Amino acid sequence: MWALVAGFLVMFMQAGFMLVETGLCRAKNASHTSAMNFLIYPLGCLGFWIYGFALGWGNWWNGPVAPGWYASLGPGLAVLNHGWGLGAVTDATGAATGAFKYGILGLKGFFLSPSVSDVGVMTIFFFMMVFMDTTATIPTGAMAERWAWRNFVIYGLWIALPYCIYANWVWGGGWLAQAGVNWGLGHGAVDFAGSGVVHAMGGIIALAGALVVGPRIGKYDKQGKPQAIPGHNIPLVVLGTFILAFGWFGFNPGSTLAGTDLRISFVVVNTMLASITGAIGAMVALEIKGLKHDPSMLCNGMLAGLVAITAPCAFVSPWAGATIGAVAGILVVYAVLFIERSGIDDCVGAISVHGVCGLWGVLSVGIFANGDYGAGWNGVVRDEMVKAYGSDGVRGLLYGDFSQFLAQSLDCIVVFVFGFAMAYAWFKLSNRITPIRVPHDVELEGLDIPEVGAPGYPDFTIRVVGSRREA
Amino acid sequence: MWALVAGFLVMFMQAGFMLVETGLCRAKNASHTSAMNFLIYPLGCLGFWIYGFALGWGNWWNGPVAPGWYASLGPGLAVLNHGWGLGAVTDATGAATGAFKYGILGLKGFFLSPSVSDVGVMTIFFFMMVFMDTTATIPTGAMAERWAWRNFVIYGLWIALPYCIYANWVWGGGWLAQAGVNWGLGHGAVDFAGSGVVHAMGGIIALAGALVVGPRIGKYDKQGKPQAIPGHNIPLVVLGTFILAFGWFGFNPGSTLAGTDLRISFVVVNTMLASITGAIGAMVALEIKGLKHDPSMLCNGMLAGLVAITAPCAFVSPWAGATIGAVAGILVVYAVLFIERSGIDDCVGAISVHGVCGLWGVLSVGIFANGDYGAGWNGVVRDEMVKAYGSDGVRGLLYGDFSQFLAQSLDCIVVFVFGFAMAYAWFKLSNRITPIRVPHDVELEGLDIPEVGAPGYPDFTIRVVGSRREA
Amino acid sequence: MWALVAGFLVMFMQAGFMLVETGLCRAKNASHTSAMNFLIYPLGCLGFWIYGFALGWGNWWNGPVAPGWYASLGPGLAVLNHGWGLGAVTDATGAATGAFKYGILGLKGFFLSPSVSDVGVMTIFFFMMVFMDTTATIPTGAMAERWAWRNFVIYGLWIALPYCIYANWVWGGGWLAQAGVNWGLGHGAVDFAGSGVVHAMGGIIALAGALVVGPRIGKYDKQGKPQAIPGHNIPLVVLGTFILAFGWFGFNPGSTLAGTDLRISFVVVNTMLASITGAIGAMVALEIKGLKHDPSMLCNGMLAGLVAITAPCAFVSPWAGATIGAVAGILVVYAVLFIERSGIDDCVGAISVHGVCGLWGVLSVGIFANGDYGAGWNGVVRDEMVKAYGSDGVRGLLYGDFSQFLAQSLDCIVVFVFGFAMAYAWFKLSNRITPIRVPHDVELEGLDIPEVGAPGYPDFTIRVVGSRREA
Amino acid sequence: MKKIELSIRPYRVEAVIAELCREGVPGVTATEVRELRRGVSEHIAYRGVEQEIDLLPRMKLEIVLHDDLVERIVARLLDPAPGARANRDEISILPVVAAVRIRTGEIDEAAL
Amino acid sequence: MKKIELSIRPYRVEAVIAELCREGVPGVTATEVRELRRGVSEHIAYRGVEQEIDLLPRMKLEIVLHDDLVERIVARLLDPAPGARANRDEISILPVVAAVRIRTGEIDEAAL
Amino acid sequence: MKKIELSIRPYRVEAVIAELCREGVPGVTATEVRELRRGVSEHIAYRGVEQEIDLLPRMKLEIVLHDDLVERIVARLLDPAPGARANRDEISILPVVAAVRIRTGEIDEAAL
Ligand SMILES: Nc1ncnc2c1ncn2[C@@H]1O[C@H](COP(=O)(O)OP(=O)(O)O)[C@@H](O)[C@H]1O
Ligand SMILES: Nc1ncnc2c1ncn2[C@@H]1O[C@H](COP(=O)(O)OP(=O)(O)O)[C@@H](O)[C@H]1O
Ligand SMILES: Nc1ncnc2c1ncn2[C@@H]1O[C@H](COP(=O)(O)OP(=O)(O)O)[C@@H](O)[C@H]1O
Repeated sequence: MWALVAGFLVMFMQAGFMLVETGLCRAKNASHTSAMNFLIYPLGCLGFWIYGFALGWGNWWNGPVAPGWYASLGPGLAVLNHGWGLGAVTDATGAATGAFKYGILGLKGFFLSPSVSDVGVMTIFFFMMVFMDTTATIPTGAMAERWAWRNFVIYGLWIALPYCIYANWVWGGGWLAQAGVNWGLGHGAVDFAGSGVVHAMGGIIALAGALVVGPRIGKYDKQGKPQAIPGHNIPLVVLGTFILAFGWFGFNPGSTLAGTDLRISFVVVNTMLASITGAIGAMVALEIKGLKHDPSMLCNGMLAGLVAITAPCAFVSPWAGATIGAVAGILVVYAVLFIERSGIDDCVGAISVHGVCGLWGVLSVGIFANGDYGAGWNGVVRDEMVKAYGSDGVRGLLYGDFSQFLAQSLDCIVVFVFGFAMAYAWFKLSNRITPIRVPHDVELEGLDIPEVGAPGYPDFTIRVVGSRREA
Repeated sequence: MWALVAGFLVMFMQAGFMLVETGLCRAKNASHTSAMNFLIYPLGCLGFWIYGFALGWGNWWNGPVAPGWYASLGPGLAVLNHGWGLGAVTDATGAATGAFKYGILGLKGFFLSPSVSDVGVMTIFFFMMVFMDTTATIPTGAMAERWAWRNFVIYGLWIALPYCIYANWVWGGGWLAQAGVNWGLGHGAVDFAGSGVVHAMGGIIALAGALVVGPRIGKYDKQGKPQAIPGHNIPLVVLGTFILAFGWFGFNPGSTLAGTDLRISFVVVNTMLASITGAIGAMVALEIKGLKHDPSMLCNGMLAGLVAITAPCAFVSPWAGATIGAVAGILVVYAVLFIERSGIDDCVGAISVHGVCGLWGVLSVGIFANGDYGAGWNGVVRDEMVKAYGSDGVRGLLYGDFSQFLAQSLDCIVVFVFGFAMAYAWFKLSNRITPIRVPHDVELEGLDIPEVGAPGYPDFTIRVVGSRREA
Repeated sequence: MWALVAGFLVMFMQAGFMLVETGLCRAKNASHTSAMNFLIYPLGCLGFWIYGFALGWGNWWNGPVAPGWYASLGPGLAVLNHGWGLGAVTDATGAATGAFKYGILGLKGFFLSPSVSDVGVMTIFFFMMVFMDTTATIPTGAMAERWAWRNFVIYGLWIALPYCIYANWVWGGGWLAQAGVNWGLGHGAVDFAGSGVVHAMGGIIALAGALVVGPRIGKYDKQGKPQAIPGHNIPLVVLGTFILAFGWFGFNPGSTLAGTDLRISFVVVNTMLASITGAIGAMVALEIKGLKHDPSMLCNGMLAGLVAITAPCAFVSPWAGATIGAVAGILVVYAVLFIERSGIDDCVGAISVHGVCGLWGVLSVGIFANGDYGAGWNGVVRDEMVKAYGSDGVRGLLYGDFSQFLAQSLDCIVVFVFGFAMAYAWFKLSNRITPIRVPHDVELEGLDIPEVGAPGYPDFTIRVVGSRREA
Repeated sequence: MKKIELSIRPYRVEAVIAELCREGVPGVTATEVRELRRGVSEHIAYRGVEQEIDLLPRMKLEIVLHDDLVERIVARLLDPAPGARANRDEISILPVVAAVRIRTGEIDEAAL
Repeated sequence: MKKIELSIRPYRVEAVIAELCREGVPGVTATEVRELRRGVSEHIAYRGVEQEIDLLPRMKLEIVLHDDLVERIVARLLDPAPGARANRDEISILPVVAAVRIRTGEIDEAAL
Repeated sequence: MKKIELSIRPYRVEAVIAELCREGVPGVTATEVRELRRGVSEHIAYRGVEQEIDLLPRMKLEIVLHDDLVERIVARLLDPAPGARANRDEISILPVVAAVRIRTGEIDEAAL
């Protein structure tokens, strides 16, 4: 029940993304950008409903994560037991238990078929769907003002593929989660609410997309120096950031999937602390660089803090949460500058906020996790840890478990390589099906009318001129 | 407690309606349209508090619906036992039990008098009040840009009347709910969250209002061909739609009134699926008609999906939910065109979204309900059903209960006739008290300054010119 | 858990404040006003995290309020037992129990140090933090369009001081709460959700700030007659008010801190009734004064109703809730006029809405409280009351407990004197550190570019003119 | 050639432009302006403060014409001025030295 | 008759128009424009990129006057130019051939 | 002195102004206008209703110049008109009687 309410909040984040992106783009593309952010929600869900959920969580019950963590949602989940992977595990009786040493894909629950119609499965389906939509929306920000509408529509249907495969590896009991059990890498890839699975993946896809689609006309002058193309409505951007921060309270605490888990209040406090230190970190970074406190950068700072705390939120103590946020805030300012200077045009800083800070979030679990929480995570209970600390919770570098940090770095490398490859290939391929970039003069005149038929801010006498008929 | 949280979300939908309507109207009426949507919330609640609640739910305890469904809210509700109807039912001792074979009106709890001050009654009061406000807001969209302010204020106080009488019939244990028990029409009119009671009623009142008030100046040229009068801010419309979709998660799941009902996750998934297929259905319909994917139509598509799923959400399986949404999405595109061509000027498409798709939602219960839920609904337990399917849940046409479809069609006819008659009469009457339409040149200049005294987007030097005093 | 969800809603109110203030200011200051409202959230939280929480709730466990009210959050709170005050209380064994007859400051939990890292403490920390932010945001509205950015930043870090000290006195078991036990003043200062602690304090700080910073240029002509300086976007103001009303459902009901308290439905209904009668009260007041129903005044009316009901919401019956709201609605219209005429320039009416109606809310507890709730509040159980009414709940004037009214008036006087003195002193002092008001021509040109570097609505070709290099 | 300038209430723009087109005017340029006419003001009430606004939103039309057309157009503009309120619109006529059609570079009169 | 055109910083509009009215000017048309003056630019920092903006928001005032008034008005405009920064405002004066009052159809001079 | 008026598609503003500055034009005033050119219209689909819009958003540029510069500037404006679509832009040239630099009060020609 708690997961549902949290899911509502995460769904509402779509509005936040829409506002931030529309505010940071020019008025002539307002209607196109908001329509893109609007339609990504149905398109993404459609893909998730048809094939996404099955691929990601089909084999969930056999994965190491199953027994410990999701018990709260009832036995119904046992039905998600069909998948494909390497090194099939045969139980005592030799019969293939459907579990794999290295799970890669789930194969149960396409179209939410009646075979999986159980209350618990529905909740997971809903929760993971809104998470997936967050990833789907991130690239629209980086590729706004020049992305052709038809290409965007097929992207919307495709996005569930890379997301769900990777989600299977980390959350669906796939080989990254089993890294702990198989290769003794701490608790395997630990990502409480999705810094890696959702944000880093979204940022990397945005990176690939921005590269393929190229910078906006007028973004770089002849000497390649970036020109400022400010958006058209800063108050909308600030409102969008607040909606995102509000939704994020559903994002992190929701991932406990059970309202009963008292750990939630730590998660909430960590999330808030990271968001405020993120904004202040960005402010300090701007101050050092001698720049004025540009509201859109402050917003990016808060978002960066939130993105970074998403993975470690349940495992770290409050002071660590604040530090992760501050680092993310500073990191994002330099990342935005670096990316702009390196010729990649990203209207809203999605690559720096979600990509860079997403990876930082994943790594920070491996550094700051204090072992109070996450005992038996990913099915890993190491006796020596239990002896040393009384319980084998998720521990970071500072708390004596170096192998966890290794697992996290593995997670980062995999998400970068896998995400970038899939996305780059897809954008190149889709470019052949229907051109990814709008024609030159459409981009100049503004995408609203040619692409979606209605100007963003019409409101002037639209006239059918009598004269033309007589003249 | 869950009903309260859901009620908060439904209350927030007012902001969504305000944004959609203000965005789709011209800037010169922005302040007037948003003020209308703002004030309808207090006005509607006032009417509901004074007489609405009593009329609608006064006799709630005696109605067939009482025992089974609302148990979760505690015994306190027994206090709602005073009403009026045809065919008074006398219990064994012959004393009028206050129950009626055909309940028409409740007569208890005016002004929330202390006699009903019980915790459970308060919750129902709050929940039903925010529902009523949704109905009240719908007509403001259809009659925007030409509705005189004073006439709107009295409309605000009147709207609770038709809504509550009809709600009594369907939810308050009135004769439509008793249709099952009395005339063997399945489970009587089944409307889980209000496609009929809230949306269809709102759409029909909007229809009556749009007819009485007439089209905007310039909407139809001499040959009667509709002219496009685009709004002034598409991003606001998209934000409004997201807020509505977010609020809708309170609308449908909230109607279980008890957090414990595990059915909620089905309701949530159905609601989401319908919303996405609604938007995609609209996109497909636009594609077929060769039109560009106009963002405001896509938003109407999603809203149409949500409106349609409101009644059947707890009774249908996911694939059915998606189909209902898709049909609604396509239906709304054709409905908008049909209504525009037939000379009825509806700025936001309220009549097509809420009216047409609301009726479709009510009918869809009679088609797609799969009998898994709703056993003993409206006090109907038919042994033959129990024999055949193990439990007498709400069954639609495809699952073998034709009579349920009849009950739903009866519901549709009644809401249309009753709603239209009441609304048409009221608008004609109120026109005599204070003119319903603003004077010609006020409508041309823009309603903001003459009607509510402040322009929507003033922000230019307002000057008291010194000269006039000297000149 | 319920407190957390409510806290999310209260956090979201920041977006509401931002929208109302940005909408009511001129476009040339849009980016500056929204940036101020954005950054106050991180700055305020930072101050609260470092010293605020410890000062306010450090000695919470020893205060009279502790045993009865917060039990729901578990034993963990006992850890908040270190503070400073007058008249140290020694228990039977003579050892200083850390309790004080007149608690003034708490001294435990700076930086949320591990010593207080308990789940219950985290929840209170989070909940009280978002409350504090509401107070922090109010003055930004009154001092918008002329407040220098650097001065604002240090204000953000300072605001936690006066708030937390005062909160200690009323909520943290300080001497105002102990007024009942010590001086027999009813149940001591009773403020269920913070009309006094949050809103009155915010309004008074806004008053001090507006006085120190002075009116905007052009607000008063030579004869001192106030000129209308309308904002730039009324729809945003209405959206902001809706978001605030939505958030308020987290504000009042959340203060029960326990989802189990059935009283919540009364709180919710009272909150809603007050909000609607507030708006209608303002409408009526405008009607009497012969003014058009100006949307921004209607919004102020609703906000006034909400502010006023915040303190009495759990103690009054619905009809009383409606009356409190109506009085607040009328009061705010006259307050806005009075303040404007008396030379204090308050762009958004923050002083009238929060200050005046906040004080009215505190007083209304002493008038309308009907004794059904609040037995043993602030550790006060008076036998004569128990004899007379069966339980010693919080009673107002109309229900026979005059001393409660005295306690409330004491509360008002203290908040006014303390708040004003602290704020006035601070603003004067901070003016010396960095000028509180922007230079003359910056204020004329608009604060966006000089103060925060980016215009609110840029969107016009930004050009580096080739000529300058050649010319 | 002459340039006719007049500013009218925004809602009249459609009607006036349709008229002008019917008269065969090659093009019209419309600009949203704020105009002060002595004696013309509107009353607003903002947060309880009542005030007269002088700078009222108008639409300024600019039409570049050959001299012969000027008389006819001005006459057309005079009679169709509907609208109940006293219409104190005014037309200013400025001389245009030359008009050059960019694409073809034709100079002077031929441009229109 | 002449038409005086000048563009000033938006915040000066109130003061300048009040002056003009006191001088008995019949009407003023104000238009929001973006103006480029060589050497005048503002500095903005947007997402870390610092940039000079040239096209700065100004308010263009147009006043149609009888010739006799022109001298007095231009003089009045010159001296009251307050504002600390170097004020490089300029006034352009264009000839107006005729002004026609729409309602009465009076031609030429009488219109104002 | 002359005032050149031309309205161009908004996206061309940067290029044209850069050109003008390179030519040493003292200043340019740009105004967002809506312009109707016979034969030029755009097609929009709004809620299923398809419609032609005539009043299209353009950017009107006004440049006040000494007579000698006029020829060169008009020529410059003619050739660099890129853009695939048939560019039927036009330039109107109006006479300017005098330009006064406000700060120094210099009259006439010297102002620019
Ligand atoms: N001094 C002036 N400067 C510019 N335009 C003027 C002036 N005096 C009158 N006008 C003209 O007056 C007309 C504006 O009249 P208007 O205010 O629209 O009358 P009304 O508002 O009563 O219809 C426009 O054509 C405008 O060009
Ligand atoms: N080439 C030009 N075209 C149009 N207007 C010009 C030109 N050169 C100067 N001006 C005039 O210059 C003035 C603008 O000066 P301005 O930029 O406001 O000075 P400052 O900004 O320093 O006060 C206006 O009166 C404008 O009409
Ligand atoms: N009657 C007219 N009134 C004002 N300007 C006109 C008129 N006729 C043509 N123009 C001029 O025409 C040009 C507009 O051409 P434009 O519509 O931009 O061509 P295109 O849109 O095909 O590039 C501007 O220079 C404008 O000043």
